Amino acid sequence: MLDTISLLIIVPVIFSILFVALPKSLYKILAWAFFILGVALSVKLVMDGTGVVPVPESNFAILENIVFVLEVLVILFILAVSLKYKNWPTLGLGIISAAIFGYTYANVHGAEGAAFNIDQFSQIMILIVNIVGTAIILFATGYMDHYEEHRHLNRQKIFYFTMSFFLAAMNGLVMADTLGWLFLFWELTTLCSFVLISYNMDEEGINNGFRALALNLVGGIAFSIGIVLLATNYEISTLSGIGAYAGTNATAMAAVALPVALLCIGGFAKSAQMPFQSWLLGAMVAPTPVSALLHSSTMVNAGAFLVVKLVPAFAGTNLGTAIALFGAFTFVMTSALALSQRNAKRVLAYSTIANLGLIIASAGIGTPLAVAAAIMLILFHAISKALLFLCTGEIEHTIGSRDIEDMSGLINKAPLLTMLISLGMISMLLPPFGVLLTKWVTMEVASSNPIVSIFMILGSALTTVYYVKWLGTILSTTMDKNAVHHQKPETYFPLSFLGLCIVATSILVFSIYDAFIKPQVATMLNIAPSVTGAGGQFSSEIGTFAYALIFIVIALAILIYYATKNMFAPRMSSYYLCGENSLEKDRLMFRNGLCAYDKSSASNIYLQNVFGESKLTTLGYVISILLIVAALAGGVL
Amino acid sequence: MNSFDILKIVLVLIGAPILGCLIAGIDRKLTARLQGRVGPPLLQPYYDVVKLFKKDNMIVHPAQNFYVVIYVVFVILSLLMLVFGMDMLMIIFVYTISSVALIVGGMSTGSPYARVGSSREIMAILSYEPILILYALAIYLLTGTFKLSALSTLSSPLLAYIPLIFISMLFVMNIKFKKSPFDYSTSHHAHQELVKGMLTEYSGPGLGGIEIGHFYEYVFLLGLMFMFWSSNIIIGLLLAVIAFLFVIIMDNITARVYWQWMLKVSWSILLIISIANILIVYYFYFKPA
Amino acid sequence: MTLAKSPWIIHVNVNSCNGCDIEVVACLTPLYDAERFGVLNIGTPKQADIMVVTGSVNYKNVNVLKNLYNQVPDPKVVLAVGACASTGGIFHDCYNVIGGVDQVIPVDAYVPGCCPRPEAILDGVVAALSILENKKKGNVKGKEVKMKGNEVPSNA
Amino acid sequence: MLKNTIDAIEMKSSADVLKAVQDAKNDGYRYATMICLKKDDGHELIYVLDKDYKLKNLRYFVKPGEKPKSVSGIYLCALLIENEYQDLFGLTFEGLAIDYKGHLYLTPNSPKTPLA
Amino acid sequence: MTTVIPFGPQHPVLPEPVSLKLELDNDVVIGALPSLGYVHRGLEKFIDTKDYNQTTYICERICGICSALHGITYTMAVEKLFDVEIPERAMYIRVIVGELNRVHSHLLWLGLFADGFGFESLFYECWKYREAVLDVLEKITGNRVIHSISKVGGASKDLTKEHIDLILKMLDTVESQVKDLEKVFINNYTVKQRTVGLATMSKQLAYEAGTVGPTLRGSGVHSDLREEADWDIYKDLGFKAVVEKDGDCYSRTKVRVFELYESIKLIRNAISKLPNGEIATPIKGSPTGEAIMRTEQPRGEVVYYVKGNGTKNLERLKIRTPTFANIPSLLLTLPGIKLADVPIVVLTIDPCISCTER
Amino acid sequence: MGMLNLIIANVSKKPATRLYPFEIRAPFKEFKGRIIFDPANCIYCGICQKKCPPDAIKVTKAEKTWELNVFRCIMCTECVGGCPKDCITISNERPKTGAKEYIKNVAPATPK
Ligand code: SF4
Ligand code: SF4
Ligand code: SF4
Ligand code: SF4
Ligand code: SF4
Ligand code: SF4
Ligand code: SF4
Ligand code: SF4
Repeated sequence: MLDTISLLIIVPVIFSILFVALPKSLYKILAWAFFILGVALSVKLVMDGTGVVPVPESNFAILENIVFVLEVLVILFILAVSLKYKNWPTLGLGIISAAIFGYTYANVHGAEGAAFNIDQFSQIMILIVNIVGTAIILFATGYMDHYEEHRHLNRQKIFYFTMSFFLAAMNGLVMADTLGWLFLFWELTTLCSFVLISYNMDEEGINNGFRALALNLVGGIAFSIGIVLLATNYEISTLSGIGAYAGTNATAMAAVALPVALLCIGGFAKSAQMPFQSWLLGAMVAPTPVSALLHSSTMVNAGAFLVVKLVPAFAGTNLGTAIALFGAFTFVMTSALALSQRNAKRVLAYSTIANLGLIIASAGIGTPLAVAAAIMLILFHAISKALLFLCTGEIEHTIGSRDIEDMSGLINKAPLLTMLISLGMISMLLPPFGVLLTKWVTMEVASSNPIVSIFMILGSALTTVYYVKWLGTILSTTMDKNAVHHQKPETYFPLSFLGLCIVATSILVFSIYDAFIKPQVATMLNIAPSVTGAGGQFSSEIGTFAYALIFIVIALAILIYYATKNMFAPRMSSYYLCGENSLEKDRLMFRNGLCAYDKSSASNIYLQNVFGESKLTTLGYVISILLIVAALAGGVL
Repeated sequence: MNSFDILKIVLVLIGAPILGCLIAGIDRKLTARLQGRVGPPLLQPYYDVVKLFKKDNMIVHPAQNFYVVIYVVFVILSLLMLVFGMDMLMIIFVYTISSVALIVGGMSTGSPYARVGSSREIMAILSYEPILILYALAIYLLTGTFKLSALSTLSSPLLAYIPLIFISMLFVMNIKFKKSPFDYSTSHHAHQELVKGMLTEYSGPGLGGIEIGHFYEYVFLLGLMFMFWSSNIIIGLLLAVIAFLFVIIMDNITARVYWQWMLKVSWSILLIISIANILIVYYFYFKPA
Repeated sequence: MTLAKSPWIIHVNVNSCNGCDIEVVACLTPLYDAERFGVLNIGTPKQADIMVVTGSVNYKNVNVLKNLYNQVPDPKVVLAVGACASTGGIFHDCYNVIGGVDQVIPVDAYVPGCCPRPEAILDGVVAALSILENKKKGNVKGKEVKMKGNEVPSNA
Repeated sequence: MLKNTIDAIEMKSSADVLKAVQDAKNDGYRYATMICLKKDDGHELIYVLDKDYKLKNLRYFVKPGEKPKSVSGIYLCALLIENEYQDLFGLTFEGLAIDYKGHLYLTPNSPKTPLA
Repeated sequence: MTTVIPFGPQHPVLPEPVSLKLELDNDVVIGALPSLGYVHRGLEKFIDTKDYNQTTYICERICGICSALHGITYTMAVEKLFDVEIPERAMYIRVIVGELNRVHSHLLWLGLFADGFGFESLFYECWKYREAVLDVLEKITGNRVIHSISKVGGASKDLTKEHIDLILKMLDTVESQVKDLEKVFINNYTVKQRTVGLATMSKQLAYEAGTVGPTLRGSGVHSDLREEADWDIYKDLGFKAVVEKDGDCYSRTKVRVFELYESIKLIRNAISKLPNGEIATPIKGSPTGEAIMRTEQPRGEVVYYVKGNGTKNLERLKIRTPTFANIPSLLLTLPGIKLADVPIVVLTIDPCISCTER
Repeated sequence: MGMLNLIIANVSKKPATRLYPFEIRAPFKEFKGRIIFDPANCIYCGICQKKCPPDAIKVTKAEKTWELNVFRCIMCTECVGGCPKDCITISNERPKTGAKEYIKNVAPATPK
């Protein structure tokens, strides 16, 4: 199994070097190869089974040195760029990180070994990172030329290098068990994110990059303090060690609460939870594949991943409740914020934060079913969001805008693309798709805490609103057809592939649950959630999610539609425009008072003055910071 | 699934639209009487639907009738799930599919009136959906499961535990029946600034389908009210009748309000009293497993 | 007989002096209550069966009338209410008046009067019902009325 | 000769009209309407202003081809009647707040300037 | 991107064809361009072919709603040209029918207004009560809506004892019914939600925008032509103009509701003072000269300008109707309101497009 | 709660609706329904044509025809008062709804 693990880290690194070394014309071939390899490797890892894989003694020393060198390089890089761009906050944070690193190196004696821990959760993450991730890179080869052409850039080598390198770091992150190593991978992903956000090298990009860097450094500092505390006070140096230590009894849980809370704060920052959310929104200036890969389906999940992994250390404690509240609060707040956004990528960004909040909330609830829901949501959300982001990018290239309002009538301009993005949206808000299944599970399990469930209820209503608004807009008809058609296999294959994944995972949800999630929760919490999957229903003791029934009914509806379609011969007619249509010009044109023609149009309601960023953000900051303080206080007391 | 279940399904499939049609007919008749008129025959909604299916199928968007099918099918599904006492949360989600289908259907036509109407209907979701889910949550807190079939285990009827949610649900009925004061997204009498709102571009069979969907929906909605006293069929039905009368009387004594106003009221009053009710239930009746 | 049991009307005021309009509206009010016949003033042509036109046609509303006529799904009946709609009435030789409604779209029944009593309009609606049934039986489709063309200056 | 006429102040030029209207507005007059008559080859405009049920009329003769100045800058409500006379008499007012260009009532198909 | 929708000409809330191109942002109007001409017939040209007597019937059909007052104003203008005094009884008949006309017009408006904010049952209620007024008018004049009460030289129909009893009986019921309606229009929570503070025009603005009638009086301007010298009969009847200060839709509604009582009072007083005598003086010859006649119609001041040249046909007839004066104010009040309020705001000026465009 | 009282009063009372066409109120005698032409005394002087505002009457003296376009008539009764021979009267009956109607009288000149 160790081979597979090393390959999963080494292959992306090799590809990143290949991308730099080989000319642009070969990128497509490279990307296809990468995709196939990624799928193969991740499947291989799943086949290999689970278990903790220690790094052999012989290699440990040299690897540990590599890790040390890399960490120093990371810190130097941060210091260097912040000096170069005179970004003092980042510089300050970099210096603090360096100090902590120095302190750790000097005072905490090094571990004797390192290990990778391959559990079912890691397997899922590996599948996401390597299948969805390489699909996104494949998409990028069909996307970046156009992107750069419009912006007069020529930095694709850096782009592909970073993207591939990021996959390596991400693979490491989800597999590593040793906290020190984990932290290195953690910081590496932060760096990749920084590089990619400032990809355009314009002022906005660089500023947003630094904001991301700074906020993640804050999280990183919390993380490293947590590691130091764990190592010095409890001699814990692995992630699984925390669970093992805390899982024993309530006093132990209380004891490790503070470092665990600190680790969680690191996770919150990475997952862009409420007081940190601004970096993820800023990150939307990056090219869409970056948003799809780092900022929705993989890297930001690392935070939630960490929190879920820590569940054994806080399940059922006050800290857990605080985390649940915090996550649920972020969910409702960012959902409300998404309501007022017209920029599709910002909507998706907020939606991402909201869903991560939901994952964190479920983790905080900490019952077996809740943890199962959290893990499943990570999976389903990653696939749907990757699809949504990529489609948004493709739409942007098709119509030249990412404003939701400009997308009206997309179904006429790019039917296939519209179907795909609609599938993505529907999978985010309606049954029988996986995301809603997990949302349903979350709501059911959260029902024992009324505040959390009220937050979730409000949040999910808000989610429905902003997605339906968008969905309706793209499915509406308008007649102007100024769209650029490109139907490259590199773009449409990944899109269709992700769409298929959504449907397939949703249909196979119970098998996935049985194969991955159930054993994972069982190992983490020592009890498996009591869920049965008979008759295409996902049932627990508190309810039943009849997904198969809905799939059948959808099929039935489609059947009925086609059966009845020709019973009533349809006749196309003009629009009702109070009688003032002009049919010669455009079906939506009407004659105005000056005897000239105007085009009628409709835009959606955004409620900026209620749910606008300026109205809600401050409130969000205050409450979320209070909640974090409460979590910390709960951790100490 | 035994033969009794199949019988039940068939009964719902056939009985609900008849019942819904009668409800719509009584509504129109009663409204007319409240307005001092004689009003249409009781079976008028039936005549309307039959007529609509005989009309020319005029469309502006090839897919617009697809959404109608989705709407109807999922309204029926949610009704069936209600009848079989399935998971309440799930029922609400399934019901959401149907509402969304109608909204998207309206928007898909591209007519500016329909799109503005749909936007308003989206805002309506924001006002009623949380209350519906709170209703489900109350059921869970009381019975330990979301399954409606568990209501029979309660010692007192639901109404006794959640009277405030009942009040909120009355207003939800008002919103979902699309009656004044909440008939801003589409209305049965088209005297509103958006023509027929969401349904402006629907005609003939498409509209007929929507009407049939409405019939099922009426039964479903009143079924939700019935659940407040499901242990006693007579009183349960009485509650449904009260809700129905409430909707009609509200329709006749109020002007249409803005969706903004409704959002404000539902989030500031209805939601608050519902949440208060939930908290009461939580602290007094909820026994964690 | 179902078509005749559910006549939904769209009221189109083209060039009317309001006299006819308010009487059409009066038909719907409690005293006359046209809803007894299933009549609904539906407001959009797409859902209407009977087009009730009041007033004569002028150069600005001729397009409106044609568009609306084309948007009423078959089978449909046009009812011209009042002297103006029937023949142009007192305004028949005004410079901006083209004439009665039948100059532009096919009319199935006329209601006399200036303005007609609500009873007369109800008579018209009742007359329209049987026409509606016959049209369905005979599968009579309303012809698409073509626009005459450029109603707009070229510089617009 | 006409037996009974309405009292009206004769105006010499379009600019005078503008000034008189402005003065009237300052005096608290309300713009009631404007009347247009055919006279000789040109048109006669009677501006009707009202204050406390008393009318003040300004009479101005528009020579053929002359483009009178619009008072819609002073009284916005004048734009409707001025546009109407553009339609019906073929006059052209300068500086209209909203200029319907002869299409307030009439379309390109209707008879042109029917009252002229 | 904003929402751009055509609002009219054929639109369910607009009983008459007028069109507004509305530009909206988040459901709020940011621009409105009216489009007119859907009811333009060209009546001012009619006088070329019809004599001054026949023109009465045309003026009555400028609009079917305040048709009586159009006829009355026109005939009074022509009478000014002829310089004749008409019998006092005729004047009283004109006032009675004119005020009855106002009662039916205001009831009609209240109903349509209620329909404008989706209050269907209230709409029906108003129109139900209005039928009694129409029945009386039909008994007097022979027609429900277009009354033809006035002819040049006097009245065309006399009031009999039976008529007077009918009127008085009808007024009693209608007055109590209006009291019921008043409660709803003035107190109903949802009605107030929809009208209070909506499309407010200050006194100054309403005056300078040239508005007339209830629109102007709703903004606190004391202006009602029934107080003008041409109408000294109203002074005898104890007329008091109804003025409300707030300038919003609610106060415009109030003006109309209270004017109903005022009209009822005027009719009662006129009946009690109805003099005996002839109802018309014979008119000989042809009109010459020019004259302006103004009256207060239900919707406000109407201005008739007539010019005769010694033939049977007038030389120029110019009518400035109340809605014509009120429409420009929409350009000021529409921007900034919600889409849902557009019909209400349009309706509060009680628009009559057919008279605007003639 | 003004409206509530009103609607409750409405249900408790009989509906205001008159069930036309099953229940027909006799037309008022004052109602101006339709023009009745009695050719007996007509001298085809054409005064009625001249008086008629909408030009609904057409009279030719030479051929002795008198024609009324009922659907153009506005029931103004100018012709009734104008006819020197009182040939024209107005009845309180309405013209029929449906097809357009003309009253034509091509009178064979029956000398007395
Ligand atoms: S639209 Fe197509 S051709 Fe144009 S730049 Fe983009 S990829 Fe190239
Ligand atoms: S389509 Fe728009 S976003 Fe995409 S590259 Fe071109 S200009 Fe930029
Ligand atoms: S592939 Fe091209 S033609 Fe097909 S849907 Fe997409 S954009 Fe349209
Ligand atoms: S027929 Fe008479 S009442 Fe009807 S619109 Fe014409 S003029 Fe007016
Ligand atoms: S506003 Fe004009 S058209 Fe309307 S009723 Fe008054 S006078 Fe008649
Ligand atoms: S405002 Fe005009 S259209 Fe509306 S009811 Fe009054 S008269 Fe008729
Ligand atoms: S006025 Fe009398 S007599 Fe003369 S033509 Fe007419 S009907 Fe005959
Ligand atoms: S009643 Fe009037 S319109 Fe009718 S025919 Fe006689 S004059 Fe002509």
